[in-house]
Amino acid sequence: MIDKRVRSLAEAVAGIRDGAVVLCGGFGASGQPDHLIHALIEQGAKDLVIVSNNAGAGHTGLAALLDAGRVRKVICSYPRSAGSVVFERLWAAGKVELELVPQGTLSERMRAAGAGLGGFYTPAGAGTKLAEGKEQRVIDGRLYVFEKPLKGDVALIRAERADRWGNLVYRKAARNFNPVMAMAADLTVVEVKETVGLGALDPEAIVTPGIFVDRVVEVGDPL
Amino acid sequence: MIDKRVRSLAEAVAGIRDGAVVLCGGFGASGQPDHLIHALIEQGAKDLVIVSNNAGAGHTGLAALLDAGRVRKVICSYPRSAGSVVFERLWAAGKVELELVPQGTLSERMRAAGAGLGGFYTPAGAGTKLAEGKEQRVIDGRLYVFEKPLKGDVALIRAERADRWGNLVYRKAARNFNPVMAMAADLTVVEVKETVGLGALDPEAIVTPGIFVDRVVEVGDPL
Amino acid sequence: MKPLSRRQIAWRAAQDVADGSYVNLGIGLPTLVSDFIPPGREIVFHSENGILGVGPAPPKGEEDRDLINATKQPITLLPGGCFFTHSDSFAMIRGGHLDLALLGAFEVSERGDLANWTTEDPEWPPGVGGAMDLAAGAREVRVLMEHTTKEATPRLRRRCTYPLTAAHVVRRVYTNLAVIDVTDEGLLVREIVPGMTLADLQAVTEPTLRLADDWRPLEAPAV
Amino acid sequence: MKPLSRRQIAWRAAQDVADGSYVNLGIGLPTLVSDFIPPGREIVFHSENGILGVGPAPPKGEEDRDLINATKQPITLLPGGCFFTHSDSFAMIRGGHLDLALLGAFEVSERGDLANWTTEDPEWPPGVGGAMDLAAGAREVRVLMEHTTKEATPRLRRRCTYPLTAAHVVRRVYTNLAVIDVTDEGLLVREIVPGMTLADLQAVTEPTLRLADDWRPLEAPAV
Repeated sequence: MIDKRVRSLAEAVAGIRDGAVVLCGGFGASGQPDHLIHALIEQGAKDLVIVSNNAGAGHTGLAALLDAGRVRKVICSYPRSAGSVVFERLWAAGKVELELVPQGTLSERMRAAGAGLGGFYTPAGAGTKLAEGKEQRVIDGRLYVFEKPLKGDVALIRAERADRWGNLVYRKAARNFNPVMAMAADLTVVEVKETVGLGALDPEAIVTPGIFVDRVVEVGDPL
Repeated sequence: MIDKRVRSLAEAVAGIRDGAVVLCGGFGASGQPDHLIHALIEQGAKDLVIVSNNAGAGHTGLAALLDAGRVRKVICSYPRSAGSVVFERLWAAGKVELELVPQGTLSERMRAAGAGLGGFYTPAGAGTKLAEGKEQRVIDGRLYVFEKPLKGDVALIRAERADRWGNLVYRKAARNFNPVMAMAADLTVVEVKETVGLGALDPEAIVTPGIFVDRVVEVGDPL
Repeated sequence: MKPLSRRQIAWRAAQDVADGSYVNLGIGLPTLVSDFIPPGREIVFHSENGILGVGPAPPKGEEDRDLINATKQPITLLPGGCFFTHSDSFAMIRGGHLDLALLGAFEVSERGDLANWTTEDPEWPPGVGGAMDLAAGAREVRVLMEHTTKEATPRLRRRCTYPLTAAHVVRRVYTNLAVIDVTDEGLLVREIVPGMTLADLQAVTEPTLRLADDWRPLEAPAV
Repeated sequence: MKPLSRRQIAWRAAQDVADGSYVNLGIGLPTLVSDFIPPGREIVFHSENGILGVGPAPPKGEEDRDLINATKQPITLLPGGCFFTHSDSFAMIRGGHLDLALLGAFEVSERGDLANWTTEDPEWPPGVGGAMDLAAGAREVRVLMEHTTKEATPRLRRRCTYPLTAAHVVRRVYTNLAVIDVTDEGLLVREIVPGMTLADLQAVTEPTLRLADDWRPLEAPAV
């Protein structure tokens, strides 16, 4: 019997260790798993490496996690957002490390981890400062930079609906990084608006097959 | 105004040149664009390179194209199928070339072409005869083989429904290679069971966004 | 001495498939395994053509050309099952998301090397399908095969005589005569059909066999 | 001499967007372009967070947190629009499927080099977002920017002073003073605001400008 539903947010984030690489879904606030992030703050893990497109805004979600001093490093494409203040302050003070990755490379590095590939060549960033120290290669007349897989110890993601097998559908553009992160972590934890019965999701419209999911917690609307 | 619908199969396959690399969707008969393939036989292009998972069965579809002597080379993972006879005969007689590619590598090479990547490292086939002559590399203690993008001049695919923007949904496991081939060709031609009005397809359940599609022809049921 | 039938080999392999696991069944003999999963276990079967949740064969007359497994036989979809593209299917395979792949083989070596894609017959085209991806990517690979060829040549070899699918991947082999584990110290016989001695088994096996201390008779019901 | 307003720069760029094209609008100034597409043209706007078919901003009070553009402003979805993952979104971008990317910039060089991701300000974290992917992958890249900084420093440079986003990619630049093409022979002024001479424009531009034989006045309606 497969039942990936857990009963509490505490159970959902149990076992996340200090120093863990945590993939956090969302593009800005949309699709960001704020319930899980706040549960992670409660849970207490520290020295975290956060992989996310942005680095939080205001004082909730990732910004709250940063503000609580739990994050050693952020790997993202765009740390600034409208209303972001915490990351800027910590970064300028040298209190958090930043690895800046082009957005498509960020997504593709996680896909490579999830898909069992050893790395890939992308034209994005080739020849620029962000490619310094990386292997670069001309393939069929064009310059590419070699990028390695980026795997998470944990992925925290948000979806709209899930069944007990962990099949997921998303809401509009809240999909964004969530499906690729689900593939790319040893432990994938999902907060969902609601859970539904097995077979209730259209098999042709499931976006994340349950094979990529470990824990599902029902939380209702976003924070 | 965007309207990718064309009125005839002849119009759908117009302009495919001798020597073209033609990606053909389907896994066995499921999702194979037989209407388009038969139109291609009518159209007359020859010396074709066919990329498909299988190499046809019986005497329709790819088998008919092969039988008509139009195919110089087949790039596939598994040329034999239940009921396949034509490819075996031509291959044993030295009349068609075979490039055998592991199924996941076949799919991934096309995805790389469609996604603008210069190539990738896969563990599948590393150290085997199929990796001979290819770059191999140990990454994080594991042996990988470098595989390059595989781009089509044309993709012939089958979907269930399309709108005039070329958005596509598929039927059950007939999806298979069709979406990745749609991404990977200069000209993507789709046969569909039916066309529907713009906005009739659920924006969260569209599998192939129209940006990957050039021509749509309504043909009803498969041959 | 009574060798197992092909269906009994599949039955025996099915007994070891853990509840809740994600399993790919290779073409041929392994596809029979799903018929023999012990009641009460919920297994999610993966088919390389883009299906999770493969169910039993449909009743005669209810076959659907778009519901087929890797062998292209008709199947059904269980509630909770879903469809996805070949890209995603092989991301699951290569990315280590499958708990188990049960594969057929021409030969297995005492080091766990697998040969199952070509006999280098000049009259018969080779076919690799998803075998190299499965062998490289599944968390565990087990093989189902007849202990010898029709000509009584051992299929368990010191070194494979056919080109490899992958090196060092097979962990357990189910044959019509025995259940054998591949260990760092070579082949270890776990089960052997009643009436057969280790010496009898050794006579049809190339590498040296050892008998497990806790070996048992290999018995299967009439299935 | 009357420089264009920011909205007028966007208006001018919008006039050149061809009917039926797939277009990505970078964050900031370029996002205004969609407001000024001439009637009768059907353009599919792409947003990096996984949307094709971006429509106008919603009426006040009807904003949806899961319908946002790259700048994280509220948008709507047109009929025919759809949602997809970041992986697919950047496959579109890098894979050459977008006809046009309209981007903002800090600087553009006379060779078409683009700098728009960092000013290397130690107090202000850099952000690359999707800029390097768009610059590398879109079929055509055009830039919208003020002709000079607030301190009257030219943004059109012989060589960019800031780290590059990509080399040799910008084909046309729309500023508040001129429309300028990047050609193999350097910068070619196509349009210039009435009352300004080439010498006036040259005075606020670092590289040498040439005036096109068929140059026109740069005029925009009040928008």
